[in-house]
Amino acid sequence: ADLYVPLLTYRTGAYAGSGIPIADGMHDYLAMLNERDGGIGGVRIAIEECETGYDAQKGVECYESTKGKGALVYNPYSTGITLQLIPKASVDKIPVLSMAYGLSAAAEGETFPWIFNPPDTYWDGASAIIRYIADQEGGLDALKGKKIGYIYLDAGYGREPIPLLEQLAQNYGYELVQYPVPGNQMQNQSSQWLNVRRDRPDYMVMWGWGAMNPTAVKEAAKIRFPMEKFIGVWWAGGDDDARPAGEGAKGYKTLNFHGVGADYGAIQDILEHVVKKGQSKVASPDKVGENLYNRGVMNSVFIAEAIRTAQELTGKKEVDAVDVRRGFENLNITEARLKEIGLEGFMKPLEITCEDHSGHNPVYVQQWNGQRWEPASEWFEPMTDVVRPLLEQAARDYVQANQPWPERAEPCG
Amino acid sequence: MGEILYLILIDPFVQMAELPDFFLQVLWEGFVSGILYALIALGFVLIFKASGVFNFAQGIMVVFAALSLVGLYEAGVPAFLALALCVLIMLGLALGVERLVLRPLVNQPDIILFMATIGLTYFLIGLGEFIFGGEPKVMITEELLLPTGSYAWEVMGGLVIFQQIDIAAAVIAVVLMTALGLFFQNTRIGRALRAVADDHQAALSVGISLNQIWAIVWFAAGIVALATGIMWGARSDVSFALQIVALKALPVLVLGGLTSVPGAIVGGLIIGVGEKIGEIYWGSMIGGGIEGWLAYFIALAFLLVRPQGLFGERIIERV
Amino acid sequence: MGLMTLERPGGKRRRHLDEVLLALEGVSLRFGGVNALSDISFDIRKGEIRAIIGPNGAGKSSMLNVINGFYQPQEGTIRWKGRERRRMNPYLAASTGIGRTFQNIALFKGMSTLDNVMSGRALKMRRGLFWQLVWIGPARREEIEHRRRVEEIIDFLEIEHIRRTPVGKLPYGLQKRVELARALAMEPELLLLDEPMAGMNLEEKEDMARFILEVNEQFGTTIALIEHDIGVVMDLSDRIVVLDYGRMIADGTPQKVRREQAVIDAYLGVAH
Amino acid sequence: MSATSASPILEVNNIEVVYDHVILVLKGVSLTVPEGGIVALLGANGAGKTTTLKAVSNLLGAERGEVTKGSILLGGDEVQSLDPNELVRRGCIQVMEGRHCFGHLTVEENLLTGAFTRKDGAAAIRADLEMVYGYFPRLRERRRSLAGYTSGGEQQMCAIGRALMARPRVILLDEPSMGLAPQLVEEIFEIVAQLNRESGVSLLLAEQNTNIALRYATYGYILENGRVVLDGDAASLGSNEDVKEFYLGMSSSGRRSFRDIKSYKRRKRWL
Amino acid sequence: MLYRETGQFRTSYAADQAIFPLRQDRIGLAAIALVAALAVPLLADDFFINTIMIPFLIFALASIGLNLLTGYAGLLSLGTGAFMGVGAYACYKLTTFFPEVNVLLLILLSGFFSAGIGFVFGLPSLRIKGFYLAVATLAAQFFLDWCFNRIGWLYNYNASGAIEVPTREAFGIVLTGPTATPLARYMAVLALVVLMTWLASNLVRGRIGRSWMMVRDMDIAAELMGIRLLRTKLLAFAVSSFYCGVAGAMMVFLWLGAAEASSFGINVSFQVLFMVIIGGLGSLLGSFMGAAFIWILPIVIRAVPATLGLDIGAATVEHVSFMLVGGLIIFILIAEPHGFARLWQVAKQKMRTWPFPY
Ligand SMILES: Nc1ncnc2c1ncn2[C@@H]1O[C@H](COP(=O)(O)OP(=O)(O)OP(=O)(O)O)[C@@H](O)[C@H]1O
Ligand SMILES: Nc1ncnc2c1ncn2[C@@H]1O[C@H](COP(=O)(O)OP(=O)(O)OP(=O)(O)O)[C@@H](O)[C@H]1O
Ligand SMILES: [Mg+2]
Ligand SMILES: [Mg+2]
Repeated sequence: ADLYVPLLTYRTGAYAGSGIPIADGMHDYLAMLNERDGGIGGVRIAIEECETGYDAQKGVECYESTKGKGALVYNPYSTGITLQLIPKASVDKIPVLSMAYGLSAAAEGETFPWIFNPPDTYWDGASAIIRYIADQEGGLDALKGKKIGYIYLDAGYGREPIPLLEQLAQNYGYELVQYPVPGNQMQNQSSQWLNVRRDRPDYMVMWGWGAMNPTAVKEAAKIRFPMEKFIGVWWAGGDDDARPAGEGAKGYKTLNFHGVGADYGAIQDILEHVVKKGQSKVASPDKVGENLYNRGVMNSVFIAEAIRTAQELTGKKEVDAVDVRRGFENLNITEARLKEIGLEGFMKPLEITCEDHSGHNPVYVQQWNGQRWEPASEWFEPMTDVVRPLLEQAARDYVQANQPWPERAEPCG
Repeated sequence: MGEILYLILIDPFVQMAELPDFFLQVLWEGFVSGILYALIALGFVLIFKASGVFNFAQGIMVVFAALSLVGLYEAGVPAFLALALCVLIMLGLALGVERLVLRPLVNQPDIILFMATIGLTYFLIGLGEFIFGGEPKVMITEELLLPTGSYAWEVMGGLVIFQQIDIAAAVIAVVLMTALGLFFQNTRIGRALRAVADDHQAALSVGISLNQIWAIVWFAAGIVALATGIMWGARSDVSFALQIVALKALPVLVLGGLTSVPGAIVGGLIIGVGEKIGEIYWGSMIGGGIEGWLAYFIALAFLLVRPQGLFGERIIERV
Repeated sequence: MGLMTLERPGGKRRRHLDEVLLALEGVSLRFGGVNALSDISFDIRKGEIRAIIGPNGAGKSSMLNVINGFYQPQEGTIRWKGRERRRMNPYLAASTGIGRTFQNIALFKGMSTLDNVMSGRALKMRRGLFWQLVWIGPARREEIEHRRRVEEIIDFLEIEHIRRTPVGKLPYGLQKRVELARALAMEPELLLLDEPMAGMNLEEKEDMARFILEVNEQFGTTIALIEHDIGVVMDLSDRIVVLDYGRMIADGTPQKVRREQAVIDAYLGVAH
Repeated sequence: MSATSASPILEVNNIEVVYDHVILVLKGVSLTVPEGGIVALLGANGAGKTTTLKAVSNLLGAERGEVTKGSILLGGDEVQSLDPNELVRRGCIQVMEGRHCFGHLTVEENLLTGAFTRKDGAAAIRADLEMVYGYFPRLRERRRSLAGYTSGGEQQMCAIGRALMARPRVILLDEPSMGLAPQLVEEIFEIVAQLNRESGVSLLLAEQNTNIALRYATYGYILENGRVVLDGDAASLGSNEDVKEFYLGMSSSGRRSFRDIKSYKRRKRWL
Repeated sequence: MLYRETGQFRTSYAADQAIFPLRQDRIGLAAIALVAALAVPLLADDFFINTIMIPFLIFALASIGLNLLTGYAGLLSLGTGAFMGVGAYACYKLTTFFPEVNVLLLILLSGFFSAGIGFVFGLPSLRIKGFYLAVATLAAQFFLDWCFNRIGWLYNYNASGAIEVPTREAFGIVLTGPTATPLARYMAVLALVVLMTWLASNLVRGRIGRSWMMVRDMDIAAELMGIRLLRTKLLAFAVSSFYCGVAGAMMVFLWLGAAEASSFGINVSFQVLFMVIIGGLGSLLGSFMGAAFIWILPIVIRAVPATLGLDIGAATVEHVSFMLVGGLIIFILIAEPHGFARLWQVAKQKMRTWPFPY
């Protein structure tokens, strides 16, 4: 049989703006593997998209309706859906790949053997932003007395980093001011930004998604907030998030952990094998290589590499979900491998271990120049030393709250 | 305890006094959002007044109108021609809705018609995404010769910033509302509208053509939706998320009274300014983000005093 | 059902005409500029049929509304069963035995005739939420018991055939009859009827008159009746109040009222 | 005199009406209203008078009823498929049973909506308004109050006045006397007769007050259970024994008192 | 004359008041019971149970809740989602405090919390009516939504703000949490829904149900007949919210397994309202039919292209399904504004007179 990979995507609803490029990227890379290599290890990939509309109920419905077909891995692309799937994963024995979203604590492989969230957790992201700000100001000590505003989508996603930001505020003596944006107010943020104007924070950090992002960028420009001091998480970095604000968005920064642009061998292959043949849904070829598109590609790279690793480990070509989980746990994407798959320089090498399903991998800051994203910093590490103990604690709390939580039964390796 | 009282009762006013320029800015922002709410509410009012139909689809009509405009433009149609075509599209929509949805549902209870408009909402969402895709689009503000800059006014030791587009929105809103208000007030048509809203069957019996009346108001509501879409689109972007904003028009609507055009304006301003002030000066005490429901509570407070809203028609209770 | 007519002794009904059941004193009711009632005083005695007549807009319906507490008069007092009240309230009125029908039919349109009549028993049924939920046992027993009474009323008013029909679909005349049934189900001491015969033809009016008389005689129910059919009013009522523009212009027996010039001018047009 | 002597303005041929797709209410009703005639439609509660009138003015659709058979001709043209407003434009207007005033409009606004289809200018409309106020002085007093707050009789006047404002050729009157003081009932019929005499307005009148209806009508139909059971000119109907007994309340001994009905009825039942 | 009632006499008022006085109805009901309790568990696969049956039953219960309020008492509510949320969060807290207690009991108990909240938000209903009241319930919707987001205590200060269902059992069978089998959850849901439907049907045919309908049809007349409006309306709010609350608790505990505030958003409120209206206001049977239609139709639509082997993108299917659902809703309302329940009645009426049209 084929390698069946369901993709939970959303091309409709209020979050479609962010969902579409990701869905395209995910789909196109896998499709390209089929076209160029005939699949993975010679077995074709059966790709099926299931529309969730970023809605947890529909997400679960998608999960239920596809899991029976031998799904190898799930990418929910929604923190809400991820949370629903986490307990199911170990029962149904299908791994969940929540790439840089979802439950931060899921990085604890001992507790969550079926969940993977490489390359970074939200807490890594938050700590990286603080580290970046400190660099700008001349060191962690300079954070003392600074005011950092945090504007976020008032849902699980946006609230996840708060404990870490508060912890760091304690450690380094900055003041954290929170600006929640309710989901139904995404396009109507003038109050939040009025507050920002009054509070005059030195930096603004944003955890936004969907229509929240472009609105925030516009509002920031409107109150004349210095854009180079406005830093978003990697999900707030879509090209369509910055573009609508025009000139005003110039200088806006976000984190990233992969390259943008189409100048990578694999992306060129996508253009050639998929987009040109009209098998892609992208609105125009220019969209290929945009930030969130590449994010989708990276997600599919993980899937493909995990499957390949599983094939190597088990020696069979037609792997099942349990094998793919092993593949993920032994995932090791080296420089050499990146080169092989035509993504040299696209991302940093990455390794997943049984203990650490995320990896605290390096990130960099990119900046909007009015047309496209440009790197604005070197790659740097998040504050692993702070994040790690918090993750462990959170995992313990999770287990505590969800007694009886199954002990890890899967052997390592 | 005393401290809490101080925080609730005194401190916010101290803050207002301390930063008067900022307070002015808050008022202005409240005013602008109020105007924008009022625009959406206006669309509701038109239709409610004319048929007693609570048109839930107004929000999606806003999105649909804006999307068509941008969509046409992106397809290469010049901006103003696209605008004109959009007007035609809204006309077609009005005629279609009248013919296919309203006409067969004459004289049905309000809630059934309300439901039908929710059905219409679903349909339009599907159709809109089918045609235009789900990606957000950028409003063609400049192409429509709408101003985009801002004025900064130095006052009281600070700065108040006025976006030109907001000023334009206010002007357009006022013009639209006055025009519609005049048209529908005390004219033959205006009377007929209210008659229809009261009793479909009796209206039919005196020779009022429901079909014609409904086509007119839905078209008017479509035009309002187009204007609203342009203004909201210029503020954020044009995407389906905008329809959520339309829910904000509901408290505005009931506060002003479901049947009153001036009520839509006054309600909009009260809610716009009220929720801004509430959010900025009180909201942070309980964690912020209270705008989502504050408007409803403001409306509720008014309703408890006047159950028909500020300018709504009296609810007739007789036996 | 014990409604078999007793032969009326000498054509005279037994009355306690001396006992005042309800008395209005100096009642005035205004709506903005409209004086619906000005300084009205009259009484209703136990067991009588009291008619209220007057031209359109005279304030007759408003009077009934004052009596059962739907309108609050600005001035005046109401004495109900010997207790003086500044104002009545609807619940109190209903629970102490005032039932009524309405000019613009106020039936519960979505319910069947049977349910409408049962709804008249609402105040008499006592079982609480718990028993209602369980149903089996006390609640059902209570329901059946009241159902029996209601069926009697339905038989009496001859509306068996429409028991299950949603009342909204009934023709006008039958709706009026159902309304009467509903009011009777309340077993009121004082029954207020607002134009019970509007929209009926003669035969139906005769039926209605028969029902009213039987209710009055068999249950001893006191009746206050608004009606524009002068024949009916003159034949049925013991005493008549005449209103005009909110003022009371006459009060007395039919024989007396029909001869008063003020009444003829304001209402009757010609002497009846 | 028979109904066919003048050319008919309104003809109903053998119509059948079904509500909700299942309830058959009219089972083949035919009637004719001659130009300038007054025709009364009599019958017990539920006989189908209202339904017949609504079928003519095409208001059944709003109640999920439909004419499944037969035809309706207004001035010689088939009108079943016309919109109600088109009918009004052609001069056929209905006064609905149960008043149906626009509660949130003032009395005067209510009257003005009646003139909605008219195109003959504000002055003519004003004049007619005055005419209506002339007929119903009570309405003039209450012109500024919301119709929903007026008394039942005032609403009835309002509904009739509203129909007159359309300057119709045919009026379908459904129970005009309902809830009106006796004096006013006379007046209304007077007004109607006057309109009929002076402007040649034709009338189809569903009325329970048989007495007065037959006094003013030229021709009458008696409806029973959705069928016409008796028709004839007013005089002959008025002298029919059954009609006399059941609709006019006259027995050989003259008018009987409502008080005596009881025993009378009982007797009738025993028979 | 397939559906004949002749020959079936009701000899007592009690028999006349039975829920299903006709033999044909009773046979039909027995057949449905048999299918639900035996055929489904034996024949259906996990997908069918998890994705169709369980949510269908849960939404049917929520629809019954809303129907009690909107269909019977005539009070329009757009806050159903939030009231379901109250039940869910209450149940979550209860399981935290009383991990050992039978989880089905806790689910039922949590209904009382939403009943309380419903009661509070019902208070304005004395003065505010119709669509104006709908806005009051929207206030509840958005305010409660905000509470679910902002009050950390409700979700045990979970960093992600979600509630995750722990493993709990009743009568020694694991019913909640990831290890509970779909079948066990289905049977639990079925039992609760049947029980509560039965209670609701008792309620609506007795005094209380009648007083609701009185208030719905004409509140002034009801008042003049001695109904105390506030009490009656509040009772409707409380009972309705109870049902919604239990449905919400079941939704999280017996179906989804985890939820966050957005699971109880305004969309859920609309969805349930749809079910009620399409099914038929004031009909319990209609609630089931409406729930079935609104829940299952999109799933079927989504499944159609795949089964036909058509390769239409997931997004396109979604768009088309939106259009179809919207269009069908309008179509059904036009065909029969009183919903499936009335359609069913008319069908029965036709069967009664069959083969004659009237
Ligand atoms: N709630 C109200 N608000 C304003 N005016 C009212 C109200 N109720 C009654 N009125 C006015 O009071 C007057 C008396 O009305 P009422 O209904 O008592 O008359 P009625 O004697 O019953 O007349 P009819 O025989 O026509 O029914 C009328 O002029 C009416 O318009
Ligand atoms: N909307 C409806 N749906 C179903 N049946 C209806 C509907 N309207 C009327 N009917 C039925 O049609 C029959 C005729 O009613 P109609 O109202 O025409 O009688 P009517 O002669 O006008 O009586 P009344 O003198 O009481 O006004 C009645 O049996 C009634 O129950
Ligand atoms: Mg009256
Ligand atoms: Mg009639």
